[in-house]
Amino acid sequence: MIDFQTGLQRIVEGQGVPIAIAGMVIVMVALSVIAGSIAIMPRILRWVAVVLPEPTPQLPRASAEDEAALAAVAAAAFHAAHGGEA
Amino acid sequence: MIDFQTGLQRIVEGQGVPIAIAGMVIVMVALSVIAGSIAIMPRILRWVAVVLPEPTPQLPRASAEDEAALAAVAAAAFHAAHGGEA
Amino acid sequence: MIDFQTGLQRIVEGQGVPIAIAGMVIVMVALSVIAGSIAIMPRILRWVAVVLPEPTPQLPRASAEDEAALAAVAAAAFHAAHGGEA
Amino acid sequence: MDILVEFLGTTGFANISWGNLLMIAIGLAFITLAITKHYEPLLLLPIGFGAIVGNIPPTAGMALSVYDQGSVLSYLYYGVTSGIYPPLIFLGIGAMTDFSAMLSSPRLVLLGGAAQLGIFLTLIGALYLGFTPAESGAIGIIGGADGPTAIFLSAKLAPHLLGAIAIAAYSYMALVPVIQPPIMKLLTTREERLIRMPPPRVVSKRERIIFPIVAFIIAAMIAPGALPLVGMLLFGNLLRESGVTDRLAETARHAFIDMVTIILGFTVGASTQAQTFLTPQSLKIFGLGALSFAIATAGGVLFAKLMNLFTRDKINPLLGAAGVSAVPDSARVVQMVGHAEDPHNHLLMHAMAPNVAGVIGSAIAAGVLWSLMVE
Amino acid sequence: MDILVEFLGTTGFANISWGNLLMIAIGLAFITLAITKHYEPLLLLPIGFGAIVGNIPPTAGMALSVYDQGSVLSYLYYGVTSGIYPPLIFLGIGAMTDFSAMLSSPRLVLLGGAAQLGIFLTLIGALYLGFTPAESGAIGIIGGADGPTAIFLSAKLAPHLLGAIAIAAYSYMALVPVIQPPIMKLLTTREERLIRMPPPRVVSKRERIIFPIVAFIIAAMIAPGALPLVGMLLFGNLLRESGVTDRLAETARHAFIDMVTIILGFTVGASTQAQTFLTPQSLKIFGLGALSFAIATAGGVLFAKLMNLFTRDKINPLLGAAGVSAVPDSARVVQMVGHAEDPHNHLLMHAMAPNVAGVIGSAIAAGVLWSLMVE
Amino acid sequence: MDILVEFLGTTGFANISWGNLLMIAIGLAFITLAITKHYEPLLLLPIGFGAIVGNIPPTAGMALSVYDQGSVLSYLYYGVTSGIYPPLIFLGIGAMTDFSAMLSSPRLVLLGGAAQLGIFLTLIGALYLGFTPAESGAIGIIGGADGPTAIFLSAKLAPHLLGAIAIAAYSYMALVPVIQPPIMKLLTTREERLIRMPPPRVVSKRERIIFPIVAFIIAAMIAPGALPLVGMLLFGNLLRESGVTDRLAETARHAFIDMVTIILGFTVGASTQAQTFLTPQSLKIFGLGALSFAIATAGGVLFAKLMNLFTRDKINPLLGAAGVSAVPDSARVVQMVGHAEDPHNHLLMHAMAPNVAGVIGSAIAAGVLWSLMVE
Ligand code: NA
Ligand code: NA
Ligand code: NA
Repeated sequence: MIDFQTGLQRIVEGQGVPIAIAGMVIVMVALSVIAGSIAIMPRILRWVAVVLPEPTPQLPRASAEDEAALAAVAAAAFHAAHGGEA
Repeated sequence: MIDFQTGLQRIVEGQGVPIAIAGMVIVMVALSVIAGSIAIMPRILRWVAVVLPEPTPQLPRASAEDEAALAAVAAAAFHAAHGGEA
Repeated sequence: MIDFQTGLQRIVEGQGVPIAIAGMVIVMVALSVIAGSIAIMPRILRWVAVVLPEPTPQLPRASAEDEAALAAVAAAAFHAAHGGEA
Repeated sequence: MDILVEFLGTTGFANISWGNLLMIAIGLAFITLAITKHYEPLLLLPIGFGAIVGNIPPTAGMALSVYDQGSVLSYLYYGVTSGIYPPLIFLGIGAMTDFSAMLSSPRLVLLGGAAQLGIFLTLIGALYLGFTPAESGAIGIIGGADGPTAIFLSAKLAPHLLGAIAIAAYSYMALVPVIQPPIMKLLTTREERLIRMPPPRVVSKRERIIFPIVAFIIAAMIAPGALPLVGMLLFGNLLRESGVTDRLAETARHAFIDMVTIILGFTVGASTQAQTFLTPQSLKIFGLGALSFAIATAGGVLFAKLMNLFTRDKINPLLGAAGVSAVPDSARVVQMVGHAEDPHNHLLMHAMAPNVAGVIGSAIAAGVLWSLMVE
Repeated sequence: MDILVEFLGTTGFANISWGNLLMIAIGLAFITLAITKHYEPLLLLPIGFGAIVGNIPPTAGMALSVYDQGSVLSYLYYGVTSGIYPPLIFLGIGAMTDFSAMLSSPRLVLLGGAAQLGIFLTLIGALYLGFTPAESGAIGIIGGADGPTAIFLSAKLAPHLLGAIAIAAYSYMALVPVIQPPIMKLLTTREERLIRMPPPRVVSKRERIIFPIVAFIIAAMIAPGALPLVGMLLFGNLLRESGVTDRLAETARHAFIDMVTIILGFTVGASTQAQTFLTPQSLKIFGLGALSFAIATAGGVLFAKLMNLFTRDKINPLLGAAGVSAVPDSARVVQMVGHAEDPHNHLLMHAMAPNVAGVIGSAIAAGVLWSLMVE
Repeated sequence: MDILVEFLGTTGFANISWGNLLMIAIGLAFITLAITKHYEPLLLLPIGFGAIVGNIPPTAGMALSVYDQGSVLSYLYYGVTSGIYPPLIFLGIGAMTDFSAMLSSPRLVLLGGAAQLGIFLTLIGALYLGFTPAESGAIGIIGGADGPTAIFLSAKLAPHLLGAIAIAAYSYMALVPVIQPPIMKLLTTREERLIRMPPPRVVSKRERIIFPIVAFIIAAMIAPGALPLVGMLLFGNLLRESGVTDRLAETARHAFIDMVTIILGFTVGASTQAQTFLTPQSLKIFGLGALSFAIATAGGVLFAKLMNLFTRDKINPLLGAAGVSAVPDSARVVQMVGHAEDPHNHLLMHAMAPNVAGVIGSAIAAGVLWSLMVE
């Protein structure tokens, strides 16, 4: 068994309690700030929405790859239209 | 051309024949043990099946990711139900 | 501001103009050869086609993986046919 | 047939120990649990098979194990010891996770913080048992109930304990449905367990896009050590929510995370060689790990009760248990326990809020411990 | 609570600089442009988030940034500095790209060469501003309008400028719809812009299979330095066109390129620490980069007009602007400008020819610069 | 124009040798066979293109080839020389392979062992021709008819011969439909070829789950050197059969194996520089390789006939030819030859048993050779 005194001594030397308190404080502060930001976000966005309305769902400008695919499709369609063998 | 005597000499020095025999023996032993295990497995399983019946096809407990997806689906359904814009 | 004389001096020391000319020449030569190859390719292929006709669309010999899948499917079908529980 | 005799000396039979056999049995148990009980199968099964692989006895002169320089497994294991794999897994988790539940109930985020108590009290316990401060930090993180976070921090603070810490973390995550319910029932009254939560509010697309950016800046400014984990988690989430990077999010949450999961699970399993794994320290770590999950659960539940002293809209304190993360198992446990008390009380969606907050919370805790322990 | 005070010294708040804040703002701007304007979102969004990550102030003693040995980000960034990622991206691009348009109009290939003028004149400009020859080569390559090529060459010739060059290249690629139209209109008459191109001829499967092999041999024999980029691009294209390696092409253009894109964008963004990024040199590089895009556009357009002096079948000189590559944005710009003049003139398919030729052209230019600059 | 002259000295034209041209022609032949004959296209095509890439003559001072330190190709090739890629490919093969046929006919497993005779007799032949024992072991493994196994063992025992051994292995695997039938017909009577096999028995899900675990423990205990290959093969198979890790099996057999296959094939091809590849040794290796395939086929067929002397249920000796592995080509050859004799005799499913057993058999043989040859 571990000697109780030795164990306590190790906790003190390892700064166990201050580290634990500091750790919990930091974690709670960080999450509180995040929670606060989340809580006020809708209000800020409502205010922003007056200035800058939420973008209407528009078709995204196609990415490079989609375009290439599009070009490929167009090319394929073109081949088909010309009775090509490709 | 290779001198036949020299070639034989090299095989002897390289322990070619013992290695070949040992190699084939080990491969055959390993595969025989595997074959034997496969052969007796159904019998062992039949015996086990008495003690521990084959699990009936149940729906697997969803994995972390599936659950997250499920949560997302639930969230989406929730938004839709509330006429949300998301 | 950069002293104009110094700037020109640096271009000369860095061999800026010869590098630029050489670079453009090499790029244009390479692309011209590629363009030329593309341009004559149909003619070569027409000539080749007489000797070696374009392969008719045949089903590819399945790859290792497809075969394994096929074997799996066959096995599954076999199990089903025998009323197996697998 | 000297060759055969010589070869026999290299076979496993010549070198196997009782410890190896025990570890192989544990590996088989993990695989069995994964298949029959569906306990975290994506990790328990690779770890279980890896444990079998790692306990085939080594042969002198052949580089085979994760600890042998130049072996295939050592290369694959390098992503574990260097801490590369955990952030990549977080990238995929971020690309999978819908933070809507959390965005609609910000106060529940605090429960995901309170449950980190398990980490810090376990750290004190580990110091008490004679571990060094750095080792104690790594052991404490088991209470974060997050495998990648536990692996990341122990790779930094106590690489020699990585195997035991990772196995403990995943084992207890798999056992969450067993560990949590008694503690939850012990610390709550029936009235508390019957509390119903108001339906969450609708969260706009804009909020979901802005959240990962804002949350990252806050978390990383306060705890820079959390940067790799929190950064990748929220980067993955931005890929998911932006609406313009769907193909990247798709790859992050499928091929990418799967590849890393396969290799991470397999090599972590293979690192549990009996010779290095079966030590009194590992036993202590498993004991501390169990403790940490219990404390974390209690911390979350009790903090919810504490919050109820000060707010009018009462929180169902069962939700606190979801703060340990172990996503989504502990949220399911909350649903289950609440459901047992009142079949019409659906807590799952609400439990997702502290659940995902707990992931961020333990990543921040890991960052804090890293910065305090490293010289 | 000394621990808390000590910890405060490790937080971002203690160390943040105005430069970091500026870079974070730039990162936010990139993300906003990606989401609201759909400007190259697959790259701008990862780079933007990465820029935020990279400008969380560093903490002494913790390896976090791409420049800290042993950090997670440094391992991921190694694929950038070693030049591994760009060829892998080219592999995927090759597996996506249909070269049919180019095969049916070989003369348009030359426009993809002429647009490389932007590279070499910018090199002269960079020498003038005091950059070394190697640095000037790396800066010039911005005019190639190809992110992977720019990253590959600057990793070889001027690793210390890699971040600025990459950011400049991707920024201007995103801004192609803004930069090119005025130049195109300035250098062409309305009659020229109205020229219609004959429909492209049919390209056989055989031609499409043979092309990547032949083009690779020609390009690599003339400019061996282009081997990694051109080799992977055309290998990927052969996987696509062969008809017998569809599953490899599928993986190359999806999971593989996505994984590399995520990591490349994120780490390039994270390399833009204010301390190393906000220098007068970066400003000069951005100025030279804008110049290079303008010259490249002009080079392509003017060369088309030059060709028209010698051929009967007139080329619409707008097509020259597509030679800068920035696939497929500059081809779309050509379509747009032509369409504005005559709604029945569809130039997109024709513009793809110089567009993809420009990719090969700038890879060859990179190979040439590498072989001339490296000792 | 000194610059142009200087540059000309760096072009391929200045340095190309007849050997390079020959290797490029071989690369073209591989690609042609892959496309027109569908011979193992997933490997022959990448190897073929890689061979062209590797024989663009090197330029002094530029790190381009797989042998140049710091080159892109050298990084990608590192997965070959370190032996990482082969086990990852085996992971995917395991996740693809259905072992049911083998589980239902355990005695056919022995045919997959007998065919390994090709490995060990070829080893003797290689010693005779003057190769060192380690080199002879690596050359013998060609007879295993398994590309990843051949690459893995030659990376360990004879890295300088890796290219020739890998090319020989894949070439002969592609040529299995040409090499095997005459030998099979020569060694069997028409009566033997007409033997019909009883329908395989039903295999339960439990058997399929337990098999990879049991087989791994047996194989790795007897031949620890086989651990990386057999371990990954059967781990992949467990992912497939467990029923709870489908998403991991899916990624292992698609994105993961595809990515490794692309890079492995390409870099192995690129390692065939004429300067190191076109040697008398390579010619000898090709000769020994052809011999090994012939012996392996004969070994399997003759062992089946030997078994028939002792059993009542006769085995169709054609099945022995499938024991060389070369999955699934040699099984298809068995089906084809049997079918030619009797159109109603379907041997494919039965041939899968020795076929997959041969994969395990040659991995064990590789493990044995590694442990005997390495000091
Ligand atoms: Na947690
Ligand atoms: Na370009
Ligand atoms: Na084999």
